[in-house]
Amino acid sequence: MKDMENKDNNFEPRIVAFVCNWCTYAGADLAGTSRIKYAPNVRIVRFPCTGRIDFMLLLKAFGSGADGIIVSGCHPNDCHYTSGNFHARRRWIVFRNLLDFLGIDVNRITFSWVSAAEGAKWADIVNETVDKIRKLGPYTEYRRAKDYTEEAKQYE
Amino acid sequence: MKNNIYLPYVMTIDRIIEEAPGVRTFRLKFKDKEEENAFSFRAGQFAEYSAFGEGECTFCIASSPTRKEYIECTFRKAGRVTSGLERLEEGATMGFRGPFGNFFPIEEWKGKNLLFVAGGIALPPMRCVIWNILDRRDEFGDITIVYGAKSENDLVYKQELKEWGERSDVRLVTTVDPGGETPSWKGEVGFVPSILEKTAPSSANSIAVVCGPPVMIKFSFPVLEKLGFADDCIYTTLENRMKCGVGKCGRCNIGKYYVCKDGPVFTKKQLNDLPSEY
Amino acid sequence: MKRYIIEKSKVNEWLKQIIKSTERVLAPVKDGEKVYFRPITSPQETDYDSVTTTESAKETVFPRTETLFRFKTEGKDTTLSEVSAESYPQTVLWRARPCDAVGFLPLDAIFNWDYKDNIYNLRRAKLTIVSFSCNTSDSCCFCTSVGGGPGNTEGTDILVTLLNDERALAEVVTEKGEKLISLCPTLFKAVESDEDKSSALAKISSRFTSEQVQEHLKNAFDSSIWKQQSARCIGCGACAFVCPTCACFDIQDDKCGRDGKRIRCWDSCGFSLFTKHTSGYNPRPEQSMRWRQRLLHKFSYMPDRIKVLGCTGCGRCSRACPVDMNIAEHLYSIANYNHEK
Amino acid sequence: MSNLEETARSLFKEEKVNLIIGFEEGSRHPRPFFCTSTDDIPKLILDKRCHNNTAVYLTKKDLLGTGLVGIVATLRVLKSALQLSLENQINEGQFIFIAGEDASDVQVLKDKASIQSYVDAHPEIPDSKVEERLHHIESMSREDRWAFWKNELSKCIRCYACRAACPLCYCERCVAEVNCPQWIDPWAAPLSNMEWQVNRAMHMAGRCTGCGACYEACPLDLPINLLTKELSSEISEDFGKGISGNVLSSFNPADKENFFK
Repeated sequence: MKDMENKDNNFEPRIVAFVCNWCTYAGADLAGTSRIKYAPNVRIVRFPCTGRIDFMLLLKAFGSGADGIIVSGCHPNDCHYTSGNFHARRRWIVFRNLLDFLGIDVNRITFSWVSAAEGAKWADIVNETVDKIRKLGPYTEYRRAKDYTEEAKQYE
Repeated sequence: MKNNIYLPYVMTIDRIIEEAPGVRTFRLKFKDKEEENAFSFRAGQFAEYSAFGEGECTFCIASSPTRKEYIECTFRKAGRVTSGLERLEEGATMGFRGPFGNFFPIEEWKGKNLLFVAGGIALPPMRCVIWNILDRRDEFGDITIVYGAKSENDLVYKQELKEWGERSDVRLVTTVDPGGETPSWKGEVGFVPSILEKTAPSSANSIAVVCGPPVMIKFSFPVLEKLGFADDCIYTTLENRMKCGVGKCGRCNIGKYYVCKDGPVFTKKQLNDLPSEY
Repeated sequence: MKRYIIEKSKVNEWLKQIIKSTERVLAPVKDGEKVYFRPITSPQETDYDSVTTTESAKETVFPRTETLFRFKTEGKDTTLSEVSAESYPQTVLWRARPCDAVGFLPLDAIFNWDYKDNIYNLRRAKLTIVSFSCNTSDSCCFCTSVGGGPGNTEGTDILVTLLNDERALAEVVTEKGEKLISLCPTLFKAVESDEDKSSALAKISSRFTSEQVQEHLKNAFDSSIWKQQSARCIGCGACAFVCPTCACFDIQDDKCGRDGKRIRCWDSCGFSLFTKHTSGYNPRPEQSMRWRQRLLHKFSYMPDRIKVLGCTGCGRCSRACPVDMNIAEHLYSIANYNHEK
Repeated sequence: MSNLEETARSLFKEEKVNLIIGFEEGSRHPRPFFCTSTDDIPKLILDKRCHNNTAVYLTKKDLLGTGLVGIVATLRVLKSALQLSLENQINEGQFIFIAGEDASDVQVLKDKASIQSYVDAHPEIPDSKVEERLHHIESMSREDRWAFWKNELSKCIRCYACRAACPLCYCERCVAEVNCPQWIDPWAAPLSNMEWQVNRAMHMAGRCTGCGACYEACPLDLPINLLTKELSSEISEDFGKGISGNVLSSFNPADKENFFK
């Protein structure tokens, strides 16, 4: 963890992907079985549906060391549960606005629709995200806010 | 006592016993031998147990102070910390801070008859006293234990109940709530206060100790009164929420008393003078 | 007690020396409409005009969030480590008010009445308080009703009173205070005679006495006044958190991977969850009971048990309350209420 | 049209209310007042200084008792009451609203429709100070916005006055107090304070009536009303002006975004 904090060439971004079981997870699986190579920086967390992905999970991921986040699910109208991704889309529209207003870097979060057939798109999304985060550097700014006020003051 | 009153002893879980659904007993041993040798406690005292990363919670010490080589605690999985404790396996380490609070004045009870009334998960604080007294059996008079739980399966310390039941010098009455019995159940069926009334132990030269959920205590007190127990001969333990255990955090404050310092053991006479915030 | 005179224009020079020689100097600093005790690096940052800071000075010894110890798990094993005593900074609290200084006495009592809280004591030992007498007050101040006053020296290390535009009186109460004087011995001139500082003090009339309140609270537990007073209370923790003597806390674990800290953070008896059991049973289920606990604890239980009143009359709770639960007003009505009815 | 005192008197006498929640003169500004008998009626006041959103008491069952309750209602109280009614937290007929901005001129509203038309007839003048601050923050760079909020929220002492003062924060168990799992760390630290405010704002999305009670309650004057305000304006921009209710529990297949890949 510590060695990743340096903003030098050795920085390997840590990406957490929150994906739905039915589309993006299957898409990522397809990318694997089709032997499409993509950046190994991503840890995939599978959910039954994008509608289940609580916004707090994103904040917790950043707080626990993620430098970038991918949220991905079924294309609109393709949700296994009919409307989970519509609910999710609304939530992300509102949430993204709020984060941006708070000055949290929304460029570190990639939102995408990846279907079970889009293995190549998944690989592209991951590669693009990793490249982008590599340029942005580690998200220490956010993690530093974890310190208690008193301790934080002593560091300054 | 340690210099930092919030720093726990690190304990190793030596044995885990499944008592009832969701209820476990941990047998704990000190990781540090020196700490073990310096440690002592008295029946009725409690401690703060912690699952590192989840937090601390309060239960009594369930083993007898006469058994020096280990400490036992019994808990039901209910909240965050107890869930964290439940995930621990034998050989794992956990925190232990104590002993705190006052204790049952067992020395004053010498030569007297003792009545123990307990419900559900509240047998552990009593078990500590019972073993303490059974280990010095000839110093005390008759011993009667009335213990009840929701169902047969919910009774804790089943092995020990059997052992106590087989002893000729202990009168054990176990009961389960109506509907909690199985066809093979040989004990009583009914709530603890009514079974206590039916058991009708003598109040002459006797001490009663009552532990259980607030509602059981509430209905047991009048029964004891009817049986002739004086208020200063009825003991109970209060279960107020605690965090620090050392009279600082303010949670267990009732009137000018702190349950963690002045309790958890109170006589009914003392409770009569306390604001009813327990 | 030793008394010195310092020229008013030289006070900043003295403060400069204190800043130079101390790890951390906390002084009131204006931030928008509010004033906070903050670390300062130059005397000019200090705000001398405010009656009190928005928050109390208790955070110097009892921070809102602090580490009790750290733990590290490896496999099934756990090792614990304590925070080193050196990490608590040597601190001077500059331009506290007499009510800030006297507020440390109840804290001392709470953290030491039985078990000794060493973390608190380490911080406390490293704290020197320089308070300034009040020349102004506001409608929420009631220190004189609870045994304090605008020129009270109790609990402080040095009390500075600005006598007039030229001279200030420094009353040095403790050894710690004497050390600060010795930083700039040339600035101070010892005075033998009693300096009359009363004309430089704010006039705060006493509305009741703490004895009156205590007497009335003896039989007030079942009084109807609690429900009446607390009806508008919305159950937040603002009063407790800005209070200089409220010391109730929570203990929590902050874990990140295999490492973690056990911390303590402020809590309030006004929150409904404060006493709630895991089973759902709550000995204090209603807001009126929690309001009663707050007042009884400060004005009855604490004096009974640890021989110190849990209120300094600083009035912060009244200023912070969103629904104007004015504590002085409530105490006044308690002192004039017939609880028998 | 009548004055407050007469109206209150007639409510006690003719409508048999047991309680009127209103305002009285306080020690520094008017404060909520529970008027339980005609003897207390002279204490009731109503004017521009009556800021508290007393709709917060409408969901406190132990305070209200079983009888009919009257409430002196400023515009913000009425708006909150409408939202509470939309969320099925209060019933029509449970309360009698004494609507008005000044004690000399109040009217009695009993049903939802009349409250709605009263609110429609009294459009709120946008608070220019709030708008100004919003624009100011929006115009900052992302880094400056982060620094601004980190600085503001690191002051937060987690007294939850914002939650307690909000009429729409009526949950019996708040997410801040759920500890299995512990979404929001309960101690005060810049990040956990921010997490708390993010949760508050998200749970208010589309529900906030913009009364500003959270900001007014905050003992440290943290501009937390800007968070919900910002969301409200974004929501009406994104999902249409007329949208009401909890935006996040509904959806429209035609919702537009521009950031999904």
